[in-house]
Amino acid sequence: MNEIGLLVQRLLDETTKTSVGLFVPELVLSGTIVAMLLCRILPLLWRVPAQWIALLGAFTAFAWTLCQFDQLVGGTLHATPIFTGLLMFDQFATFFRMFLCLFLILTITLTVLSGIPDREDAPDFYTLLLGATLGMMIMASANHLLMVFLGVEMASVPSYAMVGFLKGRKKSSEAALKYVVYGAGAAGVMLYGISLLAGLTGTGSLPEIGHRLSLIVSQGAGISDPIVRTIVLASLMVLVGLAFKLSVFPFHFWCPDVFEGAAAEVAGFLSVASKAGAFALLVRFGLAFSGGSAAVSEIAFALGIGIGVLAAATATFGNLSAYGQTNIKRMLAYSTIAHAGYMLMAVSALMVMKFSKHGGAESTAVTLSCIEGLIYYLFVYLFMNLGAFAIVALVRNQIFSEEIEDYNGLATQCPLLCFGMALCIFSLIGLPPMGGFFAKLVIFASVFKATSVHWAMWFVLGAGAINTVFGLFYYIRILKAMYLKPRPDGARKVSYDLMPVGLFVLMICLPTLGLGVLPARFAETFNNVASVLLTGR
Amino acid sequence: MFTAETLTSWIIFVPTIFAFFLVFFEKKAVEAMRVFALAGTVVTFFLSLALIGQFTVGDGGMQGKISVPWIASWNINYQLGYDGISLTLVVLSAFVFLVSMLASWGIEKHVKGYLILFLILETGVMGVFFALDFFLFYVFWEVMLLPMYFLIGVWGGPRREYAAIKFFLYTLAGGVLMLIALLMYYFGSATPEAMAITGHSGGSFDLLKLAEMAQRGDIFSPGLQVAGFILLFIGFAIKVPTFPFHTWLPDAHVEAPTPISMILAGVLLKLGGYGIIRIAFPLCPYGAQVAAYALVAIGVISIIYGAFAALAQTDFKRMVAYSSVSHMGYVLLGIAVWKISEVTGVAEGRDYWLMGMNGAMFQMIAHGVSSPGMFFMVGVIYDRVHHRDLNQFGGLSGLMPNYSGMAAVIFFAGLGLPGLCGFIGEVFVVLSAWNYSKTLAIVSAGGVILTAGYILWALQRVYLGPAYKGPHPEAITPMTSREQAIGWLLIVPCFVLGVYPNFVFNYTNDSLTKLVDTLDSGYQNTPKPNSVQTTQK
Amino acid sequence: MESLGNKLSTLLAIAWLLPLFGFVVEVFAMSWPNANRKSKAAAYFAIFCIGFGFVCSSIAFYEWGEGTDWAAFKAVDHGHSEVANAAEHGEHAATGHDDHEHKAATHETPKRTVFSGTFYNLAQFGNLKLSLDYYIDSLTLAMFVMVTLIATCIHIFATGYMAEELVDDYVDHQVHTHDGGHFHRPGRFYKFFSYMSLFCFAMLGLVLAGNIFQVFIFWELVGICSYLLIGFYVERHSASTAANKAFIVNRVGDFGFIIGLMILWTSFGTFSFDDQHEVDGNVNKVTAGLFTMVRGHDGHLDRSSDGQTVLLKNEQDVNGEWHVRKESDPGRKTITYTLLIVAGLGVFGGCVGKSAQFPLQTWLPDAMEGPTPVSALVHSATMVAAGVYLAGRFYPMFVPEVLLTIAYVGCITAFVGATIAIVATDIKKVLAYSTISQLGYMMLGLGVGGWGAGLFHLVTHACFKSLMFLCSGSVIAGCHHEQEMTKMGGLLRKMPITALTMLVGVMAIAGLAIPGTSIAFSGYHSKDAILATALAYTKLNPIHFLLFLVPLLTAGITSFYMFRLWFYTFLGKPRDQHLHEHVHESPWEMTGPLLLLAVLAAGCAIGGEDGKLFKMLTFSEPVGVGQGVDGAAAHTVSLPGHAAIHASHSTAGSAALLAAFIGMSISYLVYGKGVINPADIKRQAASVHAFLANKWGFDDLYDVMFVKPAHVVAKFAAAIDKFVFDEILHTFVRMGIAVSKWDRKFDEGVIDGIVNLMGNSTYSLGISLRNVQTGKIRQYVTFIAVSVVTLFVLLFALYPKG
Amino acid sequence: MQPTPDKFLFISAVLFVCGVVCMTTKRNGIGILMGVELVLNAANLNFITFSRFTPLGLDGQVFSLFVIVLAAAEAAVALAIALNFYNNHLTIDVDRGDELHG
Repeated sequence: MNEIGLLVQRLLDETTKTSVGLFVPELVLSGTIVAMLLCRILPLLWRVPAQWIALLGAFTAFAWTLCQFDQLVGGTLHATPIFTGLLMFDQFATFFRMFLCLFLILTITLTVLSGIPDREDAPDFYTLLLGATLGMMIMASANHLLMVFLGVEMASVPSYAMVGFLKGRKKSSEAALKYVVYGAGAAGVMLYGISLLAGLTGTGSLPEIGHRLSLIVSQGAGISDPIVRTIVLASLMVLVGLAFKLSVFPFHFWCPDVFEGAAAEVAGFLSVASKAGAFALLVRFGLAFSGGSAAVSEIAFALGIGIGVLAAATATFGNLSAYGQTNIKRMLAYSTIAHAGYMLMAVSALMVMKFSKHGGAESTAVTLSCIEGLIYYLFVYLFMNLGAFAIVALVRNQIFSEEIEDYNGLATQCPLLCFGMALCIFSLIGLPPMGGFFAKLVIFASVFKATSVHWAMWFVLGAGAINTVFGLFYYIRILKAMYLKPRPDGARKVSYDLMPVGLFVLMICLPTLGLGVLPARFAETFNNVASVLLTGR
Repeated sequence: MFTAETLTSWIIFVPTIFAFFLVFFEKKAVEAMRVFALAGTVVTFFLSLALIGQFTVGDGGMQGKISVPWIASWNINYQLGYDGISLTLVVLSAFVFLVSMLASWGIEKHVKGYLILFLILETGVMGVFFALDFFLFYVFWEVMLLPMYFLIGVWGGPRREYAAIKFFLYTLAGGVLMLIALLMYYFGSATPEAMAITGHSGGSFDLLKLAEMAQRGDIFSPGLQVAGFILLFIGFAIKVPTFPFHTWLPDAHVEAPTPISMILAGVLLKLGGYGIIRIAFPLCPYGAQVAAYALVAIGVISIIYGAFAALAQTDFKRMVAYSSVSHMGYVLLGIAVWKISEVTGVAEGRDYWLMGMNGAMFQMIAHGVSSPGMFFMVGVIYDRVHHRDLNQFGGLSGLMPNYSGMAAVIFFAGLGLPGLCGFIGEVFVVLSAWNYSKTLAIVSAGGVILTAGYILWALQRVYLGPAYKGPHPEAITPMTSREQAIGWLLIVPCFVLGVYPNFVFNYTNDSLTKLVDTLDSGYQNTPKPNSVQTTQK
Repeated sequence: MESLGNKLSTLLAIAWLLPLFGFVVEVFAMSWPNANRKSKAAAYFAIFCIGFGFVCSSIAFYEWGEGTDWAAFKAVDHGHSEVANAAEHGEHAATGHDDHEHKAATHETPKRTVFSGTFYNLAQFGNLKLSLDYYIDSLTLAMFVMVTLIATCIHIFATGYMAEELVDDYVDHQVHTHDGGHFHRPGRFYKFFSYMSLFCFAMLGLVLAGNIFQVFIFWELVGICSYLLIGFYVERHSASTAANKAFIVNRVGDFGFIIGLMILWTSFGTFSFDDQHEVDGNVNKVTAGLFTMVRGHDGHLDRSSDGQTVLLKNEQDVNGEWHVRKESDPGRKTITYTLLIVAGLGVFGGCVGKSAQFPLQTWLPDAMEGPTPVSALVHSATMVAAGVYLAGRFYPMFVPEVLLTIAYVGCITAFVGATIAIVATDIKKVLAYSTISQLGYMMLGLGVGGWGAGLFHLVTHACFKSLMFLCSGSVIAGCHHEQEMTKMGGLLRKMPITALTMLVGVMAIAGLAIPGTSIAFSGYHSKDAILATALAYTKLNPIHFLLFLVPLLTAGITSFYMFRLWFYTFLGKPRDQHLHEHVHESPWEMTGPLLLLAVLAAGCAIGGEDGKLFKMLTFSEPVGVGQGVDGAAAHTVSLPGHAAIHASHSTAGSAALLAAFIGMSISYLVYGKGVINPADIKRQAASVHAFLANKWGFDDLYDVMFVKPAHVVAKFAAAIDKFVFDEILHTFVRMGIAVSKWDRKFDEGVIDGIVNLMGNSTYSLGISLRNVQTGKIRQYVTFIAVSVVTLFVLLFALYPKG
Repeated sequence: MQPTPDKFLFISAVLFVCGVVCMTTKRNGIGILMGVELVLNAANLNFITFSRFTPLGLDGQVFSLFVIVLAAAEAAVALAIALNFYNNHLTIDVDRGDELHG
């Protein structure tokens, strides 16, 4: 009894003194959700617009994460597992939480400007939005298989609803249904994988999986060992859940349909935020294999190669499929698939370098640059992809169309929007001096380095390079429509307010340039994040 | 303020500064904007002249070097500098931009956008010539791509979209190859041996240091050098362009507006040659030597093939475009006539190679003057009668005597008439070729007949004869004073360079001598694959 | 004494550059918006420039004579004096324009006669140096005087001939506009004289050139002047076509020239004729020129023991003698004998083009489209003779095999040209073919070893041919631009001065003389010299007997057709009465030059081989020519020396004279007296006539052999671009459609965007990938399950073993 | 008979496969959601089994509790979406949702 009491006491101590304090941003978001729901209930507060509450909450959460990150970097705070090791509080997680909060702010601002949820629906919409973000933040800090599943589901379930938010639209409801069915299926598979993995290793804690696995596998168990096979299968099934979130080939099918059906704002949110969370999770899951025996490393190495091949396939598939599209949202959906492919290459290089037999000081440096590249890419991707979707949304409000051919000659009427779009597209293509280029360079560089470990990485690198050219074809079509084609007679006039809208567009799009011209500071920070994650320093 | 160290940056960024201020001009103030942009090019040109003043003749090395850390974690520096090779090309470019700006008065559509892009293009070009950091070089290289795409695509002729995309695609594909080479060298220079040269751990993008490593021979393996050379060469050959990478050129030239054609021919093609001299050769002396025969052959094929293709054209501008292919073939030929002794690996007839290099440089400068001139002359008549069918001209010498006289001089310069600039480059290159290969030298000498053929035939069809045969005869008016000024600006250097070639050689010879010696020793120091085998036996 | 070189080079440079100045001034004056088209100022200025050039040349000639104590005229044994000369080549140095000269330590006497130096450096790469040099010897001076004198005459003539251009509205009767009228344009008097000035500049530069590269530079420049002047009547399609033809055919020759240059440059490392002096600090560095390297001091060719390699003399000992370096010396230079032959043939190729030798002679007759003074200056007296001049200048580099080729080419040319001239009816065409034929003579003379003879003929021919062209110009002007001899006749009385001066020219070219006396026209002397050399040559090499017989026959033919021309034009009854009535004698500015040139044509060669002109020329004869070459030892042809040639003189002279008289007589019988009706002969030998009138079919042959194939190849090259590189992708698009059976309409905009092979194939792949995205949610879910299983299987199949 | 984990696992695997097959074959939206429930419960069964037989212990049971809760939430959202789909298409046959493809 006493022991249990002590245990409970320690648990409470740990929770209240450490964990909750570090968990404040998530709590703030939860509080905001509650506040918004309260507004609905209390007639007195009906007048308070939900978006401002949401913005306030998002800002607070962002500021808090920013402080946490600053303190982590400054050494005032230290990385520590929280909630008995269910979550991990470290630079990596905090960075992603900060990232997500920032993104949340930008998305809310965008929806305010484009007015996608009407007054009636606003509290519901922002509740879902904040809820999904909450789930993603948990994904980013997940340190336990339970949290993995929980995070994925918490991020997914509100997303399903958001996709179907345009209630009267056939496409929207279809998209939502597809998303929910596909998502639920993928989640089921993932959960089954988690159950097997947790059961076989006897633990749900990610950092322990490596050790536990090596206990099982090291006893001379070869490839034909059923347990090894089961472990690989289970890992694959877990990865399927993540692949669904990342829309990795061949688990990407939901993506174009859902993006086309959903509002551009939602699509933008899904394309960036859920990817960020999923990548954070993927890295953590991949690193869970570390610390094990050589045999475990070998499994992880094979998984890394497999991920690399999938990455190449994803990038290629995404780019090629985008060719024939006429709907810009659908095209951008394929584009996000392709970009997931590029980012996945970084994860692949990370796994390959981390788990190669010839590891050394140099390979550590490379793994650092893998994660650095991934984070950098995500960071740039935030701006360039959100920028593209935001402009699609803003233009849609004017011309009521998302077909590329309706963009013809737009540059003459709204030069600023088109300029922003051009910046985003150049960045998406990966042309210097845009941020997309530097991000791609870092990733390619790490893949290049990984080629010395396994020949298959040459294939991955080649695919990456050639896809840069492939991508040009369809991105340029948007530019071509906007700049080179004449505006047809009788087309709708486009007008927008320069002050909030124009400023917002510049605010999102100019960083794509800034991140390419002055990458040093960011690259350093990201490198620091990576090194804490990988080496604990 | 204007020391040699800062002048380089000024020259690069003055056009951008002017472009930035252009943003604030009233849309209607077309004339003011033109004058302002012209002022930008004039200032740049005078700054480049000031750079000549700072130049120390007789020093073959880099001068006015400046190096500021940019992305420290990658050892990327903002590193600029110039030697005789870049200096001459910078002055040429500044000049061509100035002249093209004058020729841009006829642009009526979206003047502001045009001028801004035009000036940004100049920044990109200057940056490429000054960059001594491979990464920086690459960034500027791609920066040029964007404005060029729009300049062709928005302000071009009927098939401008096709031409613009073709141009974009070819160049981007070349850029991707270059990017891979860039990574190869970055990681190739991360060896402990290389640290003695770089003075820091990790790879290097410093072109000078990379060249130094290549000269040492033992750092970059022969395999790396060959692979790197092929990648780099294709990347640059697309820009030159040489057979068989030339098909973007006729389309781009024909569709681009006149001033942009002038820049394409006068400046952008030179970047390819410059890249080969500055990067492809110094970084992979072994690869360059192994590929020398192929290069010379490609050069010769370009000469002959371009001339034949020009002979068959009926479109005046297309003919001029193909003449560029032919003329730029000499550049490649001159650069590559590197004959070695089979036994010792020492350059045989080094002076002839040096002469070829100088000839190639001169050919670039000369072509940079004559080819814009030719395009301008085509543009003058196109502006009047709006067609370019060679068979529908005639009799212009009677209708526009001054114009015809100027055109004749420019075309004779292209034909390689002594006393005009085209002669020196062509003849020097051809004279140097015999030392390398008799057969190829003879074939290249055959180019003189074909060149005379297509130019004279075109002159006859356009300028000679009794009467103009095509549409809009009423529109044929004498040259305006602005056009005459441009004509004179282009003609005078034709004469000056043709009579006093030391104008160029004074600056290039020392640098090229150094380059040739560096390459020579670089090749000798590189362990040859077969000699390694023999020692093993 | 030391400054003589500088003085000469300055004088000649003035003579050379003045016309350039004239050109520039005239061009600007022409472009001036308010230029007065009726002023003759341009002509006067041009005449001043070239006339002053003549004065300078004459002064230079005089100075040279004084400076050398008129050694040229005193010299008895050319071969001997030449050895002394050659030794002195080395001493003179003048780098750039500075007056700095270097005293040679040893040789003060005998006096120097050859002066060379550098105007300025074009470029220097390591040890390779390219510069603008000068090389002045008696040949240079003779050419300068000749060119400036004749050019002055022709300029003066042209002020009269071109006077009709002095209008604001010139009507070109040969050009018809599409509405049926004649073509109107402003007069182009200025333009004509500016081009002429430019040409003079280029031609003088060519003569003055001190290295073969510089020769090439001016070679091209005279070519472009020729192009401009032939195409002077730009409205006439025939004129512009002829101009193109002239330039392009010349470029074919230049193709050979460039190959020759490449070989020389690569093997010798220098282009300079003479040794080059360079001051490096206090050290006076001397590098061997081309001639020195090949021939050394005694004209001997050093060959390796197997005869395959020629050893080059590029080491100078303390006495100034040049030697071959030792085998171990890294500076030792050699060239294979074959390569030396090829180099010689290459340079000669350039001469073939420029001097309209077989097989590139076809451009010259067409070049008569230019105004007549142009034909006189450019296409008879100077530019076309530049080929011969170069062959003479470059003589030391030619080995006997090359000379043999030159001889045969000259021989064939002489014959072909002469035969075609028989049937030509256009007065200028006759003269043009005659020029071709005479140029062939000169080449023949050089080829058979008669260095002096060939160049002798060059000078005399320049005098009488320019005279004849000017006469024909006078006739044409008098006949209102009628050039067909079939419409002339009986002009003697209408234009006596023209007719008589023409007769002088005709007799000169026919080579008439009074047997037994030394009174002879200039043509006799020079032709006699050539034939004598040819005879001596065939004596030494009997197998090449044609080299004497054909020219002899040609001499007869020449006499025949030249008198035919004269009889046709000036004697008999007028064939076109209307034309005849309007004929008038030309004004004084045209007849004046005629008279002057007539005097020259008759008397410039007075004294023959003992005359001043010949002595003057042969004073510069390359070393060793005088001795001849005994080819038996080296299994090659032999060349006659002076003595052998001298022995053949009387025989050859009489034979030539005989042939000339026979030709003249037949001509008189047929055309003068009308004993035989030429029409009958034409009928009798219709096929021969057709063949000759068709110019031996060269034009058609070249058209089929070169022009058409070139266009076919060109079209092919363009088509490759259009149909291979660009079309590959379209094929791929089509294949993509067929393979994927995608029945959806292809979006035009999309296809536009996809431009190359890769683009298209990937595009079609991308399109077919859309098939995968069926939109069926159940299939998507199935994919999840299937993919997991597939990935699982694949992972194990490819699991890294070990 | 001593219960062994493999029997439970086998049953769970059968459940899983049934669930997947149900998801892929049913055209009715509700049917598909039932398939999802089967899959999730297969996993739950696994958790319980492992909780009983392996060091996973109570964690497994906590896992399954969370899963049940989440499944309920997910089902609620899914049903709402299905209802929305019905409102727009007047059917819940998922094959009728075919506007988005390509």
